[in-house]
Amino acid sequence: MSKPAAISPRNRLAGLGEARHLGLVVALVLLAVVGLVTKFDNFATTSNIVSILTLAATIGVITVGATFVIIGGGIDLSVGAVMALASVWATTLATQSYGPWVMMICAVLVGTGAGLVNGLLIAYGRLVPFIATLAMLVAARGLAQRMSDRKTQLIQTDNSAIVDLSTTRLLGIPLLVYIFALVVVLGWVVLNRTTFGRRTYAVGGNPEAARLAGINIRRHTMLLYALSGFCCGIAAILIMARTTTGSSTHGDLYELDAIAAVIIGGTLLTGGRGTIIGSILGLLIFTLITNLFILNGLNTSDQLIAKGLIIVVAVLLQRRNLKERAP
Amino acid sequence: MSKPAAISPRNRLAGLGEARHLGLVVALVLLAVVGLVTKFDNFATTSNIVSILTLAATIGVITVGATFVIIGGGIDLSVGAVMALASVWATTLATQSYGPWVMMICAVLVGTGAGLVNGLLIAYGRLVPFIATLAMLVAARGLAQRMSDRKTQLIQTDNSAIVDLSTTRLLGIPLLVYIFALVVVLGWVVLNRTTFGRRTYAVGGNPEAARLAGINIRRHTMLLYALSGFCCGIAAILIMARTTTGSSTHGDLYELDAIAAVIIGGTLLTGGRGTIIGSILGLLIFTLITNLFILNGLNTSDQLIAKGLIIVVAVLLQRRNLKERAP
Amino acid sequence: TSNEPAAAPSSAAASNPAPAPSGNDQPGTKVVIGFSAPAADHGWIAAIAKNAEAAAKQFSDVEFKPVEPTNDINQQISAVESLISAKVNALVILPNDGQQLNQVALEATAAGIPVINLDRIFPDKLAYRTWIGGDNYGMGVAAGHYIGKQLKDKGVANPVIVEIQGIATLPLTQDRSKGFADALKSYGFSVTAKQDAKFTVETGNSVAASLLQAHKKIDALWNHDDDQGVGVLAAIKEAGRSEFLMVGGAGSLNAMKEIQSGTSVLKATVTYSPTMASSAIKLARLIAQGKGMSDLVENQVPQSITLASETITKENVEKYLPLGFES
Amino acid sequence: MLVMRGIVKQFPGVRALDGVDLDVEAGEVHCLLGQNGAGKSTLIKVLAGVHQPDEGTIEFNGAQIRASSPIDAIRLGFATIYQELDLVEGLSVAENIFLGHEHARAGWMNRGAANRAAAEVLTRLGHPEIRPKAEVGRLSPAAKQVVSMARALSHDARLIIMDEPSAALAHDEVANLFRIIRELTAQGVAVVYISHRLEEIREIGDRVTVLKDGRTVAVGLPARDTPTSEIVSLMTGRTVEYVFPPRATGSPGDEVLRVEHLTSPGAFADVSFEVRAGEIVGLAGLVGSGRSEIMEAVYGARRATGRVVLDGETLRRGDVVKTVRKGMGLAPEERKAQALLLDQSVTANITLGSLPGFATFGWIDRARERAEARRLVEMLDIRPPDPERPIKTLSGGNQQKAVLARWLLGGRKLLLLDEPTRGVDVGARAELYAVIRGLAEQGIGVLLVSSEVPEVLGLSDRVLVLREGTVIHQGDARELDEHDVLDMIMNGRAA
Ligand SMILES: Nc1ncnc2c1ncn2[C@@H]1O[C@H](COP(=O)(O)OP(=O)(O)OP(=O)(O)O)[C@@H](O)[C@H]1O
Ligand SMILES: Nc1ncnc2c1ncn2[C@@H]1O[C@H](COP(=O)(O)OP(=O)(O)OP(=O)(O)O)[C@@H](O)[C@H]1O
Ligand SMILES: [Mg+2]
Ligand SMILES: [Mg+2]
Repeated sequence: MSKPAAISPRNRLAGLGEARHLGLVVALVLLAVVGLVTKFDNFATTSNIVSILTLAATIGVITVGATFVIIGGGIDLSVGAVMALASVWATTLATQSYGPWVMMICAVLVGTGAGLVNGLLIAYGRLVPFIATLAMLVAARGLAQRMSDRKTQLIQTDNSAIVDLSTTRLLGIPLLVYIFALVVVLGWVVLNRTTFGRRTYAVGGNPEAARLAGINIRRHTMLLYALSGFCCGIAAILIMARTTTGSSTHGDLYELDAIAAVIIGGTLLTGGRGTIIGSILGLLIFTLITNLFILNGLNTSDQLIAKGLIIVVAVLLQRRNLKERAP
Repeated sequence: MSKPAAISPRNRLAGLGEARHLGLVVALVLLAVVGLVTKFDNFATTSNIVSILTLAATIGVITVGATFVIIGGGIDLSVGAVMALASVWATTLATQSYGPWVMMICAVLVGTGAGLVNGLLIAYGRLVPFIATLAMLVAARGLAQRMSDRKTQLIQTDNSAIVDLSTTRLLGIPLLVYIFALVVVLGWVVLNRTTFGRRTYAVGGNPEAARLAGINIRRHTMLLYALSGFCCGIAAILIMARTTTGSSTHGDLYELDAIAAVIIGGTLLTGGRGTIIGSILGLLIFTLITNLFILNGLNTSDQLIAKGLIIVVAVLLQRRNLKERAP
Repeated sequence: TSNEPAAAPSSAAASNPAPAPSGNDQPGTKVVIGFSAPAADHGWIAAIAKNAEAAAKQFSDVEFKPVEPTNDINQQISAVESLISAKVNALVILPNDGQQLNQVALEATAAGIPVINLDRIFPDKLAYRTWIGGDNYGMGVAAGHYIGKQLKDKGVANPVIVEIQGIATLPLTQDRSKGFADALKSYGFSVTAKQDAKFTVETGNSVAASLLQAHKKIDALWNHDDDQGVGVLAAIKEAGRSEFLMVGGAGSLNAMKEIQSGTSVLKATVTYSPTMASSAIKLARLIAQGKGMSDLVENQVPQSITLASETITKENVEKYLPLGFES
Repeated sequence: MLVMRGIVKQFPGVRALDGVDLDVEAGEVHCLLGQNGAGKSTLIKVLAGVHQPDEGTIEFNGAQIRASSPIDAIRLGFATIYQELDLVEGLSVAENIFLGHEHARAGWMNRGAANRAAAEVLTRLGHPEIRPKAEVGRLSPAAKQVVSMARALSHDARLIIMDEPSAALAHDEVANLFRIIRELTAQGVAVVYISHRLEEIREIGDRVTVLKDGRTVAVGLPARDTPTSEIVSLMTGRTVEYVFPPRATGSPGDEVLRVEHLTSPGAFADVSFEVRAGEIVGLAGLVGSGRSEIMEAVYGARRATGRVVLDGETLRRGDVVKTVRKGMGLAPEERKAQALLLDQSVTANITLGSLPGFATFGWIDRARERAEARRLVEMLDIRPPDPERPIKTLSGGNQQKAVLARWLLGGRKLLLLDEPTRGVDVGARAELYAVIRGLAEQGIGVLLVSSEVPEVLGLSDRVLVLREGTVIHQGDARELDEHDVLDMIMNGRAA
């Protein structure tokens, strides 16, 4: 098993340039070249790049949380459903009557709360993360449907401040892309520069060793899920801004996308290893593929087939690269 | 982590009575009691029980394969899509012209073939199982859509022998339930009484140790995915029998259901531990829940909320039971 | 486009009868029509996509520009954004959810691109130039009237009426159910039980199987969608039930053949024809070229066009067969 | 300073501790002795807050204490080096050392300070070459052991517990460790020291407590003066001659293994030797000299160039499956990571290497399998003698025996034993020596690695001395003594 250094600090600083991310970067560049060749006029425009980032933002924020959970040895299947629940709760008429700030706080609180419940069930109720968060997925979707009466809830004009996150631009870039960037940077800092982050690796890599070293692994595990829920809350704000609605259908299958991005980014499902940068690169690959398909107007079946192949090739590229570096 | 012996033969023989399955059995019994209390006339009928088993059969067969893969330390996300592809391939006009036997063989071959590709990518291409089978999921759905031109392909009257599997009854039970039972029994025997099964535990529990003990872990891993694909092929036959069609939409989200059943049945996602009986009990719990909801006319939102709660309670029951038995 | 040469579906060809000698079909200025719809994992939606493409192909002055169909709101927004930045002359949008895509449709209109809203409606009239779609409420009413009348004629008192819906979170499902209930009310009847499926054969099959267990005697069953209807019919056959009459929805070829046979429980279906996509493309072309509808007096295309839902029975099925779409 | 009274700890089906007493005084090295499975590790885990005792009291500096978690124990000033290496492979050396008590302000890590402090501790341990930034997963077992020790030292501990710290260490490393222990005790720190090597106890220990079957059988014996025979009979309840079985008298048989010019860049170069049927060949060398790598390469588990011939047949490189089928077996160095299926029964672990022998067309004859497993459990005296127990509930030494048992099945021609006696107690060791010699007498070739030079010399017929990946001496074991070998290893001078 030739695995690269996960934590050598020089590597970490280098970030994008790291060996284990090189494959992903190469895959991204290749995709970009394909984009340039096939649709030069549309692909290389600022507006298209902004559009890719905007598309990536919602899932991106969730992916940051998912990276923490997975490095910590867990898994969170409930992310999409929790985001939906947060968006619905924040857009009920009752909440909307308090204005945009309360709505945003509400979304974040609901997300964090649901994450906390996951965390309690897993850390103290000792449920397997897969099952606990699956139950949360199901229950949160049900609750969201019940709250919204299965209707899409529009954000009222008084609260259009939220929508402004997606329409207001700073230097040509919508605010929500900045929020995405901020979450990524914060996530990176917490993971790499704080005791919380380093302990996350320990809890995921060798929980017994972490416990023997005096780390409260239960509390830490609980916090990881709360963090993931918190990210879902932020994502709920972004999806509300983007769609101007709260709905129980938001975030369908986000869990698969987020986990796939994390894994393709080199984080092990077994925990203890991984990076935020890898996850975000993985996510961008997926988003870029979709964007290219949109631009080229491929039909869905071919798209799916191509997507499958691209995923395999991207990962093989990454693996090959790793192998050469660390025989 | 106080868990009981995974393979102590005495335990294994006891099967249902085992400590670690007791929680699941208790949960099943509780659900049955709820069914009897709320809908006595409808629930306790033979036809309803047969109906539950029929509904469980398709996913059940897939769950057997998934149990092998997960005990072997892997994961197979492509099961639903591979089943869909097999059902579509078997119901193209070209295949149908050769009659029902060829159709069935076709379904099994397509399933096994797709599983083999998964296995090759994972064992020899060294892709992470999550990614390889995710790519297969996407690609197989795409291929199924392309082949069927997104249409539902009806089984023609000449080939109604396949449909007979669901309509012909032996002792009041449709043939497809017998097929399900047969697959479960065979799966149990292979897992518990053969070198293949024993090696599966070894490969999943400690691949390095298995390798140094002279087990060809790559070949074994490949075979595990082929086996899972084979099960998907069988499942395709069952779904064709039940719906009288092949379609690219079949088996949507089966991967989640199958994995959830396996995990709730006590198999570890990290591999090396688990039982077929647990998986099937887990699956029956899920099927029973849905059946009860529909009998009682609950709406979907409430169903979802209740389902989340029941999952948590079932698992807590199981855990508590373990704890009492093995402190 | 890179699409395979579409084997022009018979339905589309039939729905576009020889150009009326009105001059409207004479080549005019060249226009680019963008098209965005949900993922074609369903016969009806697939027919929509195919009809749109086939309609566009008939005109030498139309460049058809479809984007990746998707079931993710976020991605559909991006897709439409990409069409806006590609500066198409007109946009035909079948949104996953009208409310959630309202914002981006507004953007398109603001950018001077006329939006032809297909079927699922945008709440904001500013968001589109013309709406064309089916009458979901009317569809429910048609089904309700047919069933009401049949049961009344048979003199059934307190009938057991069962409803199998499509995806519960779609507004169209809620409209259909409301129409159904309202029409039944006029006969003094009400719906005994309803459950939602997911527009697929398989979900139709399992929901129906359980519903048949829940109700030992049924008088009438309305299934919202003929795609899932294939599965519903298979379940009915498997259970060997025939004591009730069934009504379908949408008007697939398969359903019509069942009706025609006269031996099936399926006695009627209420249309919701995907031919509306062909009309939408035609309208888009006219609007982009500044033409009106030559059969009408007005110089411009009307603001909204609602298709009537017709009831197909054994008596009139011949007439509708050419319009049926393959599910 | 520390007084434990009547400690009882029950595991399902086992009473691991059955009323143990322990007194430790400040500034002393208190040795804990006992056979495999006597309860030593369990006792210190109770002390470290890992296990909660079912009965009994613990007093520390006169006050009754209760460590309900490792955190509590650390706060009380107890630092522990556990028997099984418990490090986080994905983290760096420095991060491992300070895990749980990081150099941080409000959660923000001061990585510079941590790295400096780690370098300091490592230097103190005599290992300045281990970089604080290196990833622990890539270190050799010996280096990991050093990191474990560094972690214990990084705490300001008043009591340091060491569970077989020397098991993964070679001779000079142990000397280093002892220097540190002396420094600590001079400062009044108490050390609880567990080892199966009696000569170490003699050298470093002050007093000895002996455990047998979960009970204290002797308290506070003077470590230096108590006769070996007395200690051994206390531990085992009988007298064991700590001697090696006599070598075979006849001349060795045909060549079983020939290794030619085996080279693996960075690990070893141009290694050639042969092993004959009935012969035990020992590899001696420092930790890191590439002995394990040579074994892995011979076994086909590691890439290398050169030729490996087993019984006249050249083996394809990198094909473990074929190698095993041809009759080789390897008992690897890190049993937990490389050999054990922790969740599985002792039986399943024993038969893993020879499953086809128990099966017809893949169908396992379970009665025969169980009978064989039971035979081996009895033969090697694996305790508790229940072949159906999950192997993870066995003590370290008993697990090691099960790993050996795996290769006693299936008619092996050549066995590669990497540190076969690591963590095995005195009594069992003698038995194992006899078993290994017995195997050789049946005509099996044995290649042996041990970090204990007397063991290599005493057990082998022929010895290869390695230094930095090259063979610097090959010869009859009887012609060498410990001093010669150490001299060669240290100075690279051939005798
Ligand atoms: N978690 C556990 N569950 C069940 N039994 C256990 C567990 N841990 C230890 N035991 C049992 O407790 C007894 C004492 O084990 P312990 O590890 O303390 O022995 P030890 O003296 O350290 O032996 P060694 O010298 O081999 O390391 C053994 O019989 C062992 O099988
Ligand atoms: N996975 C690895 N990656 C990088 N270097 C390694 C790896 N494994 C071993 N090494 C290096 O190879 C050399 C030999 O390793 P090792 O300590 O196993 O030798 P040894 O002679 O078997 O010693 P021991 O007595 O510990 O068995 C050391 O320098 C070690 O650091
Ligand atoms: Mg021990
Ligand atoms: Mg070694």
